Amino acid sequence: MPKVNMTVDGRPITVDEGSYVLQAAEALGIEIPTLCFFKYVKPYAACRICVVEAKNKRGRTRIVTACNYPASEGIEILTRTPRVMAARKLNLEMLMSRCAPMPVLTDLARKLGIDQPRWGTGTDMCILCGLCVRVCDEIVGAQAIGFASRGIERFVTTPFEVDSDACILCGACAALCPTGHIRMEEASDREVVHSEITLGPNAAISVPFRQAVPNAPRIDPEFCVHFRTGGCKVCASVCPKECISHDDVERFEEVEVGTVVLATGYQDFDPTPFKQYGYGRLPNVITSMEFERMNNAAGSTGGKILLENGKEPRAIAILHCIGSRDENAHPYCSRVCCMYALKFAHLVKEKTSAEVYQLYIDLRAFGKGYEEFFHRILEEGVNVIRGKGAEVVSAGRDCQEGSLIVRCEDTLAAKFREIPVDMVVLCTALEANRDAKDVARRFGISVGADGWFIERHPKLGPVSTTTDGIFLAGVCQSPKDIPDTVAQGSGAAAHAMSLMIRGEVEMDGAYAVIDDEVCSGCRLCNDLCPYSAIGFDETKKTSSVNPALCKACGTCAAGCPSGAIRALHFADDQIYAEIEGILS
Amino acid sequence: MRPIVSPKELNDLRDRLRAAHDPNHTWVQLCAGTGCLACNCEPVAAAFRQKIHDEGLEGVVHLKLTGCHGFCERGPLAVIQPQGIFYQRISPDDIEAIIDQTIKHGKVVTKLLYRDPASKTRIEKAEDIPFYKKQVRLVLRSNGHIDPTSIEDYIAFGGYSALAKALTTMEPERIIDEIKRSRLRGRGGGGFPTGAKWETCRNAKEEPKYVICNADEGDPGAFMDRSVLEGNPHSVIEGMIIGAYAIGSHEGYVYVRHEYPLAVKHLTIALDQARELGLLGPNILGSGFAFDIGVSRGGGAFVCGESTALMASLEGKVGEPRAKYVHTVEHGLWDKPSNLNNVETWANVPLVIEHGADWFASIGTEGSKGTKVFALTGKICNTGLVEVPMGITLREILHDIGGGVPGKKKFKAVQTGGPSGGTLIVETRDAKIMRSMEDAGEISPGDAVTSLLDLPVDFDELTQAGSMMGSGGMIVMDQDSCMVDVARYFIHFLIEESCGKCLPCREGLRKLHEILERITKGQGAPEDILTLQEISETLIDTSLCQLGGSAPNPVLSTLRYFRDEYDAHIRDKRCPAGVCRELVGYAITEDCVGDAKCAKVCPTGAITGGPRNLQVIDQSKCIQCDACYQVCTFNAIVRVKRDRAADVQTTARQTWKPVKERTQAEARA
Amino acid sequence: MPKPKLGLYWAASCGGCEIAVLDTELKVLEIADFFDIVFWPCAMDFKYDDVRALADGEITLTLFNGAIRSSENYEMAKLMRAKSTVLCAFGSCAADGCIPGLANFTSLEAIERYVYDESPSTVNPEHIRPQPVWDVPEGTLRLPQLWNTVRTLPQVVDVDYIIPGCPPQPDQIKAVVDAVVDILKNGKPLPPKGTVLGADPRACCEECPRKRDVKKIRAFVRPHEVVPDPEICLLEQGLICMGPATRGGCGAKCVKAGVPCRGCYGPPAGVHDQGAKMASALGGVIDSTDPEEIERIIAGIPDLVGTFYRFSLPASTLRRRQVRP
Amino acid sequence: MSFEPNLVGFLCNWCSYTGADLAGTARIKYPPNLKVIRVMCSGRVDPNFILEALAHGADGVLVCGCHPGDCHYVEGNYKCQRRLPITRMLLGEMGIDPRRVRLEWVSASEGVRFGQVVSEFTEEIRSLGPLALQEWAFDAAAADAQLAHQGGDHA
Repeated sequence: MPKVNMTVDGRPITVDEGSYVLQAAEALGIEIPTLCFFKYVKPYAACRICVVEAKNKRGRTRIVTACNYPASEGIEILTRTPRVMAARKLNLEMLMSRCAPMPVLTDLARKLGIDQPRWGTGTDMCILCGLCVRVCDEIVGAQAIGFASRGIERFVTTPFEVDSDACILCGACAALCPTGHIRMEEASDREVVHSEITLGPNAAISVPFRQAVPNAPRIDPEFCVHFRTGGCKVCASVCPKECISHDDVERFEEVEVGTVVLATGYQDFDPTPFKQYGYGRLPNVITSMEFERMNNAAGSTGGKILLENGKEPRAIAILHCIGSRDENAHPYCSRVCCMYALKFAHLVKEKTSAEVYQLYIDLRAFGKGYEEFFHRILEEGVNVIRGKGAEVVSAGRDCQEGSLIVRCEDTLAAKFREIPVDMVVLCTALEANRDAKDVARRFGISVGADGWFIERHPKLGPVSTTTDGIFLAGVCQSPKDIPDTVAQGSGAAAHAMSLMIRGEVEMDGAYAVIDDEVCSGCRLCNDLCPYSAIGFDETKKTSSVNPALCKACGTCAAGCPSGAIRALHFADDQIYAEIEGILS
Repeated sequence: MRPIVSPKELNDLRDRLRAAHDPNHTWVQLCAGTGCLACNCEPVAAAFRQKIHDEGLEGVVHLKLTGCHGFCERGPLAVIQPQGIFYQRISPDDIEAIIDQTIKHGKVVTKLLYRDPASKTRIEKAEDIPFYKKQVRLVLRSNGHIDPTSIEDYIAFGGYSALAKALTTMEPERIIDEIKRSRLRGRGGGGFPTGAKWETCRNAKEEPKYVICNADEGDPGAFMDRSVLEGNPHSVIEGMIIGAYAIGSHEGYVYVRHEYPLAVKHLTIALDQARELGLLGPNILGSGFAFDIGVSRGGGAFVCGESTALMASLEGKVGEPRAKYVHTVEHGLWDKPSNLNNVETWANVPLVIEHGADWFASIGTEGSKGTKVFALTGKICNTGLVEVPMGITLREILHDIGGGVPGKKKFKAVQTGGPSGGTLIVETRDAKIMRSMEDAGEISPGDAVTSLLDLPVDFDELTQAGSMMGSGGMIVMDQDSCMVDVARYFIHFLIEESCGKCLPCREGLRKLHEILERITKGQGAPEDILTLQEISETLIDTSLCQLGGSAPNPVLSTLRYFRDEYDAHIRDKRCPAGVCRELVGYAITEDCVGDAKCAKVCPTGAITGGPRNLQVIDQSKCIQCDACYQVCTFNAIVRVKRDRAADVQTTARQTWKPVKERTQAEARA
Repeated sequence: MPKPKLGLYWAASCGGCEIAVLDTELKVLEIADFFDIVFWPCAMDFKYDDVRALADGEITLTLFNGAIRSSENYEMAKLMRAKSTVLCAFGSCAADGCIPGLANFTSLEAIERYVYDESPSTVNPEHIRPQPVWDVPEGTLRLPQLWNTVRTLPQVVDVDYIIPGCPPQPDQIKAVVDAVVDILKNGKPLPPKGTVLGADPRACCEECPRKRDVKKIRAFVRPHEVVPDPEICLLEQGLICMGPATRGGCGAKCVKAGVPCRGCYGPPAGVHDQGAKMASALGGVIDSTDPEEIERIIAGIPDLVGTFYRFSLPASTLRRRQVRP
Repeated sequence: MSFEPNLVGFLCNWCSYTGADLAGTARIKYPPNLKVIRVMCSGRVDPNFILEALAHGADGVLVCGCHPGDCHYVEGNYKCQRRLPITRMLLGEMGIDPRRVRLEWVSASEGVRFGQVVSEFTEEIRSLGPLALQEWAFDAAAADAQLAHQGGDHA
C-alpha cells in the first residue's frame, strides 16, 4: 500500500493512500465529531457533521466529509475553521429541530458550543444515521432493515413494515443505535431456559468455560452471525494477532501411536423421562451438575445458591439414585452420588440458612474419610432420610412453606412423608457415552451391557483391555470417584509408559497366515477381520495377514473358501483331529 | 434484414435506399411527438390515411409520422415534401383540402400556413418562420424528417456514417482526441468536457467498462432528451457506440424515465433494428468490435438523474447518491469505470465525428461549443423545442424565436437549469429601486444590471449570472409571477425529490421551505434573509450530491435579483406580483362592464352584483383563488395588498358607471 | 523297450471325459504312438476278458472316469486297480461323484419308482423292474445291480492320482500326458501318491479376470434376474459363484462367459467339503446382524445343496442325503 | 440302556469356555454328554467342523459364543450367527434334523446358564434319537458279496 503525506490542522502525518481523513485525524488524536460513522461499516457520509476543509496541492479548498474523503499526497486538512464549525453547527441545529433532545445530540451540541438550538428540539428518536441499516447489511448480511420513503419522510423499518423472517434476531442494530430508537423485543412466548445449564458465557465467541483446555476462545457457529449470514467477521478484524479464521474447517489429523489410553468419561443421565421428578417441568428442579455449576464462583449466579426467581431457597431436597440402582434405568450404582450429595448439603449449610433433606437408599460412604464426613454432615443438622424420593409435585402458588413437595417413604421411621421445599437437586446417574460402542469398535475393545468398556480382567487386568496397548482410565470403564479415577489413570499411564519404553510389542504365537500358493485373491476374507489385519496385494492379487494386527480369532480361516488361511494353533487339521479324537 | 458486415455494405444500403426515393412522390411529414399527440395529431393521421386510401393515392403519397418538429405551440404540424410547405394547427377537417389542393394540384392552403404576428403575413416554408429562422438545428437535424421507428430512414439521412468512419478510419485515441478538440461539453448540466471524461475512463485500469446514457430527464418543463429519443433514437445509439469504441467498453445502458413510454418504445425498436443490422452486437460492421446496449427504466425519482444515484438504481439498489470523491469514471457502475453522458451529448458525438472537431468548434463561444437544445415553456408565445448556437442572447431566444410574452404582459424573469437552476432577471427594473438597493448594500454593484436580456447563453455566462445551463429547460415568467413564491415552489419540488440520505439536503430544504412559506404568508422577519443565506451556504458546502448542492440556487438567485420582492413581503406584507394568497386581496375596479363572468367562476360565491352592474367582491368570502382574475377580459379585477382591497372596492362603487353611460360620455368627449 | 500300456475306462459318467481325450486333437496320435492302448472300450474293440488276461500291474496307466454306481462299476474298478500300476481318477465323476452322484439326494428305490412307474413317458402297467438275475431256458441272465449310494473311485479302490474336471480340460490332459511321457521316457520320479494332476493348487478365482473388492452381500440373485457387470466379481453382484471354493485349472471358462462357476473342479486342496466351505464363506460376508434379515438373505440362495454340491456330493463329508422311509 | 447322545461343543475362548469353566468351578451339575472343543471365537467355527463331527458320530453339535455385541473380537459372533443358519438349512436339505446343531450365547459369567443349555440340548438330542448316518462308510464286504452273488461277470 503506497503511503502519502498529509497534514491535519498543520500536523504532518503519513498514512496509507486511500485511507480516510478521519482515520488520519484519529491517529493524531484530533477529534472530528460524527454521527453516522462506525469503523466496521463503510463510510456513509450522511450526517455531514464530520465536514472539514480540504486544501489540495493546487490550492483548491473545499468542504469534504472526513469519514470518506481519501487521503492523497499533500492535502491539508483543517478541522476547525469558522466555515467548518458553522456548517457543523447549523446541520446539528437542523437535525435537533426534528429530533428529541437525546444525549447523543445534546452532548454534541455542547461540544459545538450550541447553547440553545435555534429551532428548538423535536420528538423523533431516529437521527437517520443509517448505522442499523448498514450493520444489518454489511456486517450481519441479513438485510432485514432498510430505509423506506424518501426525503423528510425517510424512516427505518423492516420490509413492508412487518415482522421480517430475514431478521435473525442478532441485535446488532439495537446495539449500534446511538439513540436507543431500536429495541429488541420478545416476539413470541419462548420458554426461558434455566441459565445454569450452559457452562460458559452465551456469546458466539467465547472460552467455553473457565477450565477449558486449551484455554482459548472458540466460535460457536450456531450463534456466530457469520455462519448464519456469511457476513460480520468483525472479530477477525479486531484481533491484533490475526488469530481468527472463519474459513477453518474440521479436519482429521493422523497421529501414529503405539499405545492409547481411553479416558472418554461418561454422560449425565437425563432425568426428563422420569416424569415423577418433574425435571424440565417444575421450576427449581435441577440436576446435580446444574447445582454444581451454580455453586461455581464463575457460574452465572457467582456461586450463590438461588432459585429461579433470584431468591435464596429456604429448603432443599437432595434426591439420590436418580437413574442409578433403578431397574427402569441403570441397575448399577453410580458410586459418586452419595458423597457429592453430602458435599452439596455441606455447601448449602455453609452458604444459606436453608433446611437440607437427603433422601437416600443406602449411604455408601466407603472411602477414606468418607464416613467421617457423613457424620460431620449429620452434626451440621442435615435431615437424612432413608427412602428413595418417590415424587416431586408442585405445591401450588399460595403455599406458605415452599413451592415444591417431595414425597417419600421414610423406611427407618416407617412412615410416608411429604416434605415442602423450594429446590430439588436430582443426583443423576453416570451413564456410558452414547457413542461408547463406536469408540470400542474403533479401538477393538468391548463394551458391557451397561455400555462401560470392558477391562481385560476384573481383578487381574482392571486397566488393560483385550486389545494390546489400549488402556482404560476413569469412568469410561465404570463409575468411580476422583481418587479411583486418578489411581486408574496413573495405572494406565504406567502401562502405556512401559510399552513405550520397551519400544516393541511381544506377539502371541497364535495368528492367521495365508498361504500365498493357495490364495486366489477372491477377497472374501478382506472384510471379515475386525482389526483390518488382512490386506490385499494388488500386484500379487493375493490377500495377506499382518500378524502384528491379527488377534487370532480365526474367523477368516473359517471364511476362506479355498482353505488358504491357516489359523495357527487352531488350524483346520488340528480341529479335525480333535473332532476325530473326541468321537473315537 | 441481413446484417451489415462492412462499411461498404452500409454505403450500398444507403445508396439503394436513396435511389428508391422517388422525387415525384409526396411525403407528408406529420409530427407525432408528444406535444402534437397532445394536440390530437392522431385523428389527423387517421384522416390522412383514409383520404389517401379513398383517393387511391397509396404508393404515391406517403404519410410519415415523425418526431417532434419543435414548434409545439402550433401543433399538429405537417410538412409536405418535396415542396416543403409547412402547415400548422391542422385539424382532420383540413385533410381534404390538403390532399385535393396541395397534393393533387400543387396549390397552397393558405389558412393552414403560419401567420407571422409581426408582419401579419402567411409564411409558406418552415425555414422562413422566425421561430426556425434563428435556430441552428444540428442535434435536431433529422427530427421531423425521419420516421423514428425506421432505421432505413436514419441511414438514408446519412445515419451511422459517423460510426463507419470511426470504426474503420480512427483509432480510439483519435476519436477521443477529436472529441477533445471539438471542446464538446456535457449537455446534462455540469458542462464537463466530454473528451476529458472519456479519456479518464479509457485510462482507468479496471475492466469491464460501461457507457451509460442518462435519459432521466426530471426537470419540470424540460423535454429535450425525450424529443431526441422519441424522434431520433439512432443518433443516441450511434453516439454511444462511438463512445464505447473510444473508451473500450462493450456494454452500455440507457437509463430512461418510465414516464417516457414513447421514448422507451422508439428506443427499444431502434436497438432491435440496430442489432438486426449488426450495428450492435459481437462484430459491429465487421470491425470485430463488440458492444450492446440495455435499457433500464427509472422509477421517476428526480435524484436518479444524479450520476451515482443513477448507477445505484441501475444496479438495482435504492437510487441514492454516494460521495464522488472517487469519480465514477474510475469506480462507477458495479464499481467499474463508467462513462455517463446525457442524451444530447451522445447525440452530438456523431456530428463531431462526421464533420470534424474544427467544424464543431467553429460553432458557439470560446468556452462553449456547438448548439444547445432548449425547451421553451412558460409565459411565452412560441412554446417548443429550440436548438440554438451557444452564445446566442436571451433576447434572441425569447423575443425572436419565442415571440415574446403573450398578451400585454411584461417579461419578468427566466428560469434556466431546472429546479436547481437560477432565475434570471430579464425585465427592465426600476433604476431607482436598484440604486437604493445598491446603496443599502443589499446587492453588489455589478449585479445592478438592469436586464440580462442581452446575456449570451453559454455554460460560463449562465453560471456567473447565478444560474446554470442545466439540461436545457427554460421557463419564462411574466409580471404575474412572484419571485418569492417561485423560489418556494422550486424548494418544495426539491423537498419532495430529496432522497433524504444526507442531513443538510433533507433538513435544510425543509428549513428553507418553512422560511419561504412564512414569508409568502407575510410572517417573515428581517433576519430570515440572513438565515436563508446561511442555510443555503451550508447546503452548498456540505450536501452529499449536487441535488442538495445546487438546491439553494432558486433562493439565492431570486434573492440576488429580486431582493425588493422579498423586502415587500417581509416589510410591507405585500406581494408585488399579487400571487401570495395570504397577502393579496382582490377588488373590482370601475372598469367592470358587468358581464359577471367573474361571478360565474367564483367558487365561494363571493362576487355579486347582477348583470350589467358593477360586480363586488365580498372580502369575507374571498379565498384569493385567482379564478376571477384569470377570466376577466377587461382587466377590471385587480390584485392589491390585502388590506387595501376593501378600499379599492369602495372607490369603484363610487365611481362606477354603467357601460352605456360610459360610452355616451366618451362619445360626448 | 516295449511301449508302456495305457487303459481308459468309462464307468458311471456321461462320456465327456473320453471326448475330452479326443479333444486333445493331434496329441491323441502322439498318445497312440507312445502308448500301447490295451483297453479303451469307447474307442476300440476290447473285451473285459482281454484285461483279465493281463498280468497284475501290467497296464502302466489307467485313466478311469465315472463314478461307482453299480456292481459292474465296482467290479471294473477293482479289475483296473489290479491290472494297473498307476490308477488315475479321471474327471469329476471318478474324483468327486459329479452329476451321477446327485443320485445321493434320493434313494435307489425312489429313482426306480420314478423311472419305471411314475415318469410321464412310462407305460408299465405290470410294474416290471429290472431283475439282476433272470433264469431263461438258455441259462441265467445277470444284470449289474445299481447301488443306493453312489461312490467315488477313491472311496472304493486305492487311487494314485486324481485329474479333476467335468470334463478335464484338453489342455490339462495334454500337460498331464506330457508329464507322464517325460516321467516314463526320462525316468523322472513320480509325484507323491494322491496328487491332483491337471489342475491348480489355487482356487478358480486365480484365473478369473474380474475385478474383486471386499465383499458385502445384502441379497443373492439368480443369473436370469440380473445382467451382471462384465468387469466385477460375480459374487459381489450377489450371484453365487463357486469359484472361490473350487480348484482352478479350467481357465475360468464359465466366469469369463458371464456364468458363475459351478464348481466342477472340486474343492481346492485342504478343503474337506466344498459346499460347507462355501456356506461358511458366504455366511461371513452377509451384510447384516439382524437374525431375521440373515434368514431372509439365506433363503435367497437358490437350491442350497444342489448349488454347493453339484459336483461333489458323494465326496462330501456327509456323502448322501438321509432318506427316511 | 437308554440312548446317551454323543455331543460335540465348540466354545469360544473368551465367554463360553470361561462360562463352562465357571460352571465347573461353581459345581454346577449338567450332563456329561458334551465333548468340548475350544476355539478362540465362535467366528472360527467352520460349518465343515460341524459336518465333520456329525459324520464322525456326533448326534448333535453345540456352538457357544459371546452375546451379540460382547464379542472379544468385536463381531466374530455375528459371523457365526450368519453361518449357523446356512449350516442348519444345509443339514435340513441333507435330511438331518437342524435341531441337532444349536447356537447359544453364553457369557463368561453365565456358568449356570451354560449348565442349563447343555442339559436342554442333551435332552433334545436324546429325544431326537441317534443320528446314525445311512451308508456313510463304504461297505466293501457287502459290495464284494453282491458281486459274488451276481456271478462276477457282466461282460
